[in-house]
Amino acid sequence: MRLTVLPVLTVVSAIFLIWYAAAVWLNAPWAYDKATRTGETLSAQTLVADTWSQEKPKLPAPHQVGAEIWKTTVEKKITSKRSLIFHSWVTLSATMLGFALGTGLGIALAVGIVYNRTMDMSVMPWVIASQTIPILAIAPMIIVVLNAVGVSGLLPKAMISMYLSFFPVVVGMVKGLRSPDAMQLDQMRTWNASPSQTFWRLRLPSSMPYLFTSLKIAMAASLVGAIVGELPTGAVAGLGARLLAGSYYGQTIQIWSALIMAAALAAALVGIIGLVQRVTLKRMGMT
Amino acid sequence: MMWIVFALAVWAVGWRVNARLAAGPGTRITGLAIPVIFGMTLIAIWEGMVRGLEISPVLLPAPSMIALRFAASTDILWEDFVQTVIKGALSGYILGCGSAFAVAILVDRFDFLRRGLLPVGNFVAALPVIGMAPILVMWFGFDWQSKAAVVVVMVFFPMLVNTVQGLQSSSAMQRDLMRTYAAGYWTTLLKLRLPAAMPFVFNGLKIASTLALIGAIVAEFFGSPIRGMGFRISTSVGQLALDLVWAEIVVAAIVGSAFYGGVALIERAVTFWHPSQRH
Amino acid sequence: ADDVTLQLKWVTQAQFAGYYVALDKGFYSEEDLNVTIKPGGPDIAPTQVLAGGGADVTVEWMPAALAAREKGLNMVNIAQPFKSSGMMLTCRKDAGVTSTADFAGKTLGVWFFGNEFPFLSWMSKLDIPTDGSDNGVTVLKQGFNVDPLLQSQAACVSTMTYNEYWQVIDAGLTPDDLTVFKYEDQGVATLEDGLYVLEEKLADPAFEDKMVRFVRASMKGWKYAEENPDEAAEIVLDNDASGAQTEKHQKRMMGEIAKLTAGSNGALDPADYERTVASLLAGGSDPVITKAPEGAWTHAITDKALN
Amino acid sequence: MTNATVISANRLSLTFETNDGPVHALKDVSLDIDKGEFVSFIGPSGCGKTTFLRCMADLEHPTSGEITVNGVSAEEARRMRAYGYVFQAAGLYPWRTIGGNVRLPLEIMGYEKPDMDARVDRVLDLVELSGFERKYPWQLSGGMQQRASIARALAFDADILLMDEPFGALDEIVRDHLNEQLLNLWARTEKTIAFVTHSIPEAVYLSTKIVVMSPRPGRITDVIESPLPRDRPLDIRDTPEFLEVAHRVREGLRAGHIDD
Amino acid sequence: MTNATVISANRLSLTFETNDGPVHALKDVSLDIDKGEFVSFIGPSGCGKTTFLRCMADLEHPTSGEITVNGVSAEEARRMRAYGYVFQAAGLYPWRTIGGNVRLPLEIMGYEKPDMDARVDRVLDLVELSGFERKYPWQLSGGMQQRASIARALAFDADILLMDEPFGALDEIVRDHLNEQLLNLWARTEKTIAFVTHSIPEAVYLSTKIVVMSPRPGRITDVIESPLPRDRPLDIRDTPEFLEVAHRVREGLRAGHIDD
Ligand SMILES: Nc1ncnc2c1ncn2[C@@H]1O[C@H](COP(=O)(O)OP(=O)(O)OP(=O)(O)O)[C@@H](O)[C@H]1O
Ligand SMILES: Nc1ncnc2c1ncn2[C@@H]1O[C@H](COP(=O)(O)OP(=O)(O)OP(=O)(O)O)[C@@H](O)[C@H]1O
Ligand SMILES: Cc1ncc(C[n+]2csc(CCO)c2C)c(N)n1
Ligand SMILES: [Mg+2]
Ligand SMILES: [Mg+2]
Repeated sequence: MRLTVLPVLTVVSAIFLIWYAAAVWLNAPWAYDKATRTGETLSAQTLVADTWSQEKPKLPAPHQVGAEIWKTTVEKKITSKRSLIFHSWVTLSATMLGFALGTGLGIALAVGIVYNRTMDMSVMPWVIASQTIPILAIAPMIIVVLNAVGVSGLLPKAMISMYLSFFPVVVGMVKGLRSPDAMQLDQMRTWNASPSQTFWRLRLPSSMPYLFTSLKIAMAASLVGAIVGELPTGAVAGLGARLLAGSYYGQTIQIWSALIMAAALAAALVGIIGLVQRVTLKRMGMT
Repeated sequence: MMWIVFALAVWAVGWRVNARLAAGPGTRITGLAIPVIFGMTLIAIWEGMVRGLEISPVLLPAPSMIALRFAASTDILWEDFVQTVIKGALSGYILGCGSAFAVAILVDRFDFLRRGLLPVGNFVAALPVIGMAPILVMWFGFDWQSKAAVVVVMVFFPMLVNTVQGLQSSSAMQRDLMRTYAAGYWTTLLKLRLPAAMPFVFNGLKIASTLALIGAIVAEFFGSPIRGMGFRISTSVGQLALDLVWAEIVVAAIVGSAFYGGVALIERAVTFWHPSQRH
Repeated sequence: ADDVTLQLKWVTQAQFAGYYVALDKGFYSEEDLNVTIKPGGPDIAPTQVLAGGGADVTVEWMPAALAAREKGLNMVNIAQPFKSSGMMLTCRKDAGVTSTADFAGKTLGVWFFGNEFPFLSWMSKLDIPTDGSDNGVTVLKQGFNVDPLLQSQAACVSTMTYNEYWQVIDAGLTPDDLTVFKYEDQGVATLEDGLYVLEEKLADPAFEDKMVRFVRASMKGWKYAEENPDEAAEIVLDNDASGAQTEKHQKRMMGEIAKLTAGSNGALDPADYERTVASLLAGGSDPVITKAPEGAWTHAITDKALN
Repeated sequence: MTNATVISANRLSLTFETNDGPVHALKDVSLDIDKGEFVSFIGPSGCGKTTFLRCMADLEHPTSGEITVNGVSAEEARRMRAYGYVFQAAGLYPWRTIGGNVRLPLEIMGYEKPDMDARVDRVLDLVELSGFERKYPWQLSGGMQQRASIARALAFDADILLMDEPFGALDEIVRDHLNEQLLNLWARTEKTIAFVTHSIPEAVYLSTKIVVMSPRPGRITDVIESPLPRDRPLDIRDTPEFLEVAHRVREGLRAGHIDD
Repeated sequence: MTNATVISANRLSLTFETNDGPVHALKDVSLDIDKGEFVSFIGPSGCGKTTFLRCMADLEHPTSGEITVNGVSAEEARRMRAYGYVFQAAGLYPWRTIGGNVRLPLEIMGYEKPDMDARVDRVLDLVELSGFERKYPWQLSGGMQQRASIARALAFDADILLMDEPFGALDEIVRDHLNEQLLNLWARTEKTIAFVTHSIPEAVYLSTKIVVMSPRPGRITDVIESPLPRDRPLDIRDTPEFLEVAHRVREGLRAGHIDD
C-alpha cells in the first residue's frame, strides 16, 4: 500500500504543478486582452493572480475546480438539483444498467461467435461496423424511436450505454474464449464433454484475464454512453447535463468539476472491477 | 404486410444459405460471402420493414433512398471523408496509439511510474469525451487539430491498458530463460516481452480503430469548419435530410470496418503463433 | 384531463417562460390539460421528435419548420407568441468589423442544426460567398457558446439578444468593444419560437380542441410572464433540473424575451410570414425552400382560442 | 478373455500441411488391437506415435484409411466416453487444485459427489499424491504434475486407456511402482491399453504386444507379440525371455534409426 | 584439469510459502562441484532437484544458506553468462521457428551472423533436427521440442551447463546417441555440468559424481564419486564397476522412498 502512495503523490503533485503553469499560460491572453481594453499594464504578480481567478477561464486552476466541487457536493443537500452527487447518481444508475446489459449482450454474442460457425463468419464484421456508427448521431433517433414504442426514462439512456460497452466485451471475450490451448481442448474431447461443459469448465475460466481487461474498458465506455444518452433526452439531469449546461454558458469551472466527478466515478467503478479481478484471479490460482 | 412477410422470408433464406456455406469447407470466398449475405439480408429486412410499416423517411429512410443519396453526393462525402477520417481520425490514431505504446513501455520499465502513473492515468483517461471535446475545441481551434486531440484522448486508455497487460503476459519459464542469458532489459523487451505482448497490443489497436472514428465525428458536434462527417450529420439532422445522415453513417461504417479489417489482417500476420489465430 | 406533450427547442430557460408559468400557475389544468414539457438541447431536433410522435406540439423556428415541410413533414404553425426576432451577429471591433462591408475575409461563427437558414439568406442578400474565398467569409459551425469570440477564433459569432449576447458582456467585453447586427435591422428577420403541430393530427376535432385550450392557456402564461418577469424567472429556475441556470441571467433574459413577445397576442401576422418566406426563397443558388409553401400556418386555433 | 478386436486401423495415413511442405506423420499404418491387450508403441521421436494415438482418440482426422473402435468409428467411441487419455505433457488447469483437476472428468461425466470424492482419494493415493489435493499445479514439481494427470485419466471407468509417455518424467523407483500398479489395474479391470514409451524395458515388461515405429514417413516396422505370461513379477525382467524380447525391440528401433 | 571449486552450496535451505502451509523444497543442502566435473542429481520427484538447479542459476533465492559460483555470487555469475540452462519443459518461443529459437541466445550475446548460422546448423545437427529449422514449435513432436531446447543451450559457450531432465522425452537410441555426444562435448570443452535425471544407468554412465536426494524436506542423502574412468565407451555399462555403482545409487534411492 505504501508502495503506491508515494509514487501516486509524486505524480499528482507533478500534474498540479503543470496544471497551474498551464492555467497561467492559457489564461494570460484573456488577461492581457482585458488589460489592453481597460488600458492597464499587468505586473507578473497580478497576471498570475488574475489567471488563477478568472470567472470563465480557458483552463480553471485546480483550487477553483476544487472549490466548485466542494460547494456542489458537501455544501448542497444531495436532493438538490445543484448537488453534483444528485447528478452523479442519475448518471451512475444509467451507467450500471447499461453496463449490465452491455456485458450480458457482449458475452452472449461472444459465446455465439465462438460456438456457431455461421455466427462467427457473419456477425463479427457487422458488430464491428456497428461500432463505427457515431453514437451521438443516432442517439436522438434511438430515443425518438424508443419513445414512439413507449420506452422512456432510464432505459433509453442505458441502451446507448449498452451499445458502447458491449463491443469491448465481445472482442475480449472472443479472444479469451479461444485462448485455451489445443491440448486442453483435446482433453475435453476425450471426455466427450458437452459444449456447455467445455464452456463452463475450460473456456470461461481461461477467458478470465481477458474478460476483466474488457470489463474495465466497457465500464468506462458505459459511463460515456450514459452521458451521451443524457443529451438527446433533454439533458435534464445527470453529469452530461451539467457538462452541457456548463458548455452553453462557457462555465469552464462547472465543466471541469463535472468532468472530474465523472472521471472519479469511472475510476471508482474501474477500481472495483480491478478489485474483483484480483480476488477472482487469486482464487483461481492465476497470478 | 406484404413487405413484412417479404422481410421475414429474406431473413430465413439468408440464414439458411449462410449456415449451409459455413458448414462447408472455409475458403476465402465463403469467408467474404457469408458476412455479405448476412448484411444483404439485414438490408432487405430494413427495406421491407420501412415500406411495410410505412415509417416516415424523416425518422428512418429506406436503404434504397440512402443508396440514391449516396450516389448523388459522392463529392460531399469525399470532402467530409478527407476532413474527418484522414486529417482528424488517422492522425489522432497514430499519435494516440503511438504515445500510449511509448507510455506503456515507460510505465512498465519504471516501477515507480507504474505505481504512480497507472492509477492516475486510469483516472485521467476516464474523463468522458463528451466533456473533453468542447474543451479541446476551445484549446486547439475548430479545425482538424482539435478532432485529432479528441481521438488521442479517446484511444489512449484502451491502448495503454492492453499494452501494459501484454507486457506482463510472458510466462515464468520464458522469463527465466532470459534471466539465464543475463539478457538486459532492452533485449528481454525486444525478444520476449514485445512479441508476447502482441496479441494484447492488437486487441488495443482494434478497439482503438473504432473509437478513433467515433471520436473524430463526435468532436465535430462541438464546433467545426463547415465540412466533415460530424458536421454534415448534425446539420442534416436539423434539416431532416436523414438520407444524407445515413449516407455519412454508411461511409463511417465502411471506413471503420476497413480500418478494423486492416488491423486484423496485420494482427493475423504478426501473431500467427497465438492459439486464438490457429483455431 | 387531456394529455399534451410540448417539445421545446432548447434547454429550460426564460425563453420558454410562458409555458412554464402556465404550468406552474395552473393555467393548463384550468383548461383541463395535463401538460408535459420536454426541454430541448443541442442534440434534439424538435421536428424529428414531432415526426416520431414524441410530442404533440413543438416550439420551433419557422425556417426549420418550412424546410421540414418541404421534406414532407407537414408542420403547421398554430400560434406565434414571438413577434420579433432576437437573432444577431455579434462582432469584435478589434477584429476590424464595424459594418457589413468588413465581412469579407473574416471568420464568422454560425449555428447550424436548422438554425443556419436566416444567416444564409442574409449572406446571399449581401452577395457574400460563404465558401471561405478571399472576398467571402469563412464559416465556422459554432458550438454552444460564445467562446470563439472570446478566444478571438472568430471575428463574429451568432448570439441571441436575450442569451449569448449577455454572456459576451459577462465575460468582460463591453458594448463599446462590439458591433452587433440585428437580423431585424438588416431586414432578414425570420419568425422564431412558434407553436407547430402535424397537419394530419389537426384534422381530428378532439385534437384541435385540445390545441385551442393549450394555446389559450399558453398565451395567458406569456402575458403573466411579461407582467411579472421576476416571478416568471423564478418559476423557470424551479423547473430547471440541471441546476445550472443562474437567477441573474434568467431575470435579465426574461426582460429581453418580454420585448420579443410584446407585439404578439399569439396569432401569426401573415405579413411576418410572407416576409420570412420571401427571405428564405431568396437564398441565391441554394435557397432554403424552393417554392412558397401552402397551408404552413392556420388561424383556426388562435381564432377560437383568443376570442 | 474374449478376442474381440477393439481398435482396428486399416491403411491409415495422415499428412500435416506446414508452411514448408507436407509432413507425412503416418503412412499406411494398419494394426489390430484386441480386447484386453496391452500394446506399447516405441520409436524415435517424431515417428508418429502421438499422432497415431490421437487418431484412435478422434483428436486427429486421418487423411486416408480407416480406424474403428469397438466396431464403430473413433468419433462415436469418443462420444461413448470409451477412452481415458494421458497426454504427453501434463496439461493441468492452472485455476484448479490437483484434486479439482482429477475431479474434472468425473464432474463432466456426472458422477455422484461421494463417489467422486472416493475416486479422487483412491487415484491420488495410487500415484502417491495424497496430501497434495489442495495444491495448485504450479506448486508441484514436473513429475508430480505428470502423476496428477495420470490420476485424472484413471479416475473414471474407461474401457480403453491411451497413454502418451505417462512415466517419462518419473524416477525409476516410482516408475517401477506405477508400472506394477498399472499391470494390477489392467489385470483386474481387463482394460485395453495403448501405451507410448521410450523405455525398452518398460515396453517389454508391460506389454502383450510391442509396436515398433520409424519416422519420415511414420510407419510400423515391427509388431512383436510378447511370449511372457500375463502374470509378471518385477524380477521377470532378469529372465532370458525378457532379454530376448528386449533385444528384438532394440534391433527394430536401431533399424529405424539407420534407415533414417 | 584444475580442481578449483566452481559451484559451492553451503547449508542451503529454501521454503515455499503456499496457500496451505510452507513446503521445504531444500533443507540444509551443502555441496561442492569442481571445475570439469559432471554431476548428476537423482531422486524421487518433488525432492528439490529442479529447485536446487534453479538456485545455482539464480532463478530462485534461497531462504537461508549460501551459494557461490566461480567464487562469486550466483547472481554475478548469471550476469557473466556463465550458464547454459535446459529447462524441464521445452519452453520454446512460439513466435520463433526452431532455428530462430536456437539463434535467440546467440543474438542476445552478440555473436557474428556467419558464426551464428554455423552454430545453429551444428547444434541442430547434433540433436538430429537438421531440416526442421524453419518449422514452428507447435509443429514438432514433444521429443523434438525438447531436443530443440537442448540445442538452444548448447549453441553458445557457457562454462557451466545446467540440465533439468533434458533427455526425459527421448527414446533409448536417441538418448544413447545424445549421451555420447554430451560426453564428447564435455571431454572436449571441459565444461562443468549439473544434470538432473531419473535414469540410474544414465546417471552412472555420464557422471563423475552422483548426488542422491530425498524429499520432504528436500536434502542430499548420498554423494557417490564414480570410480569409472573419464573415457567411457557405451559398453562400459556392462562392466561390474558400473553395475556396482548403479546398485549403490538404487539403494540410496530406495532408502529415500521408504523414508517417505
Ligand atoms: N500440428 C502439427 N503440424 C505440423 N506437423 C506436425 C504437427 N503435429 C505433429 N507434426 C509432425 O508429425 C510428426 C509426428 O509427430 P508425433 O507428435 O506424432 O511424434 P511422436 O512419435 O509422438 O514423437 P515424440 O516421441 O517426440 O513425442 C513429426 O514430424 C511432427 O513434426
Ligand atoms: N513455485 C512453487 N511454489 C510452491 N511450491 C513449489 C514451487 N515450486 C516447487 N515447489 C515444491 O517444491 C518441492 C520441490 O520441487 P522441485 O520442482 O524442485 O522437485 P524436483 O525434484 O525437480 O521434482 P521432479 O523430478 O518431479 O521434477 C515440491 O514439493 C514442489 O511441490
Ligand atoms: C448546436 C446549436 N444549435 C442551435 C443553437 C441555437 N439556438 C437554438 S434555440 C436558441 C435560443 C437560445 O439561446 C439558440 C441560440 C445553438 N446554440 N447550438
Ligand atoms: Mg509424442
Ligand atoms: Mg524437476
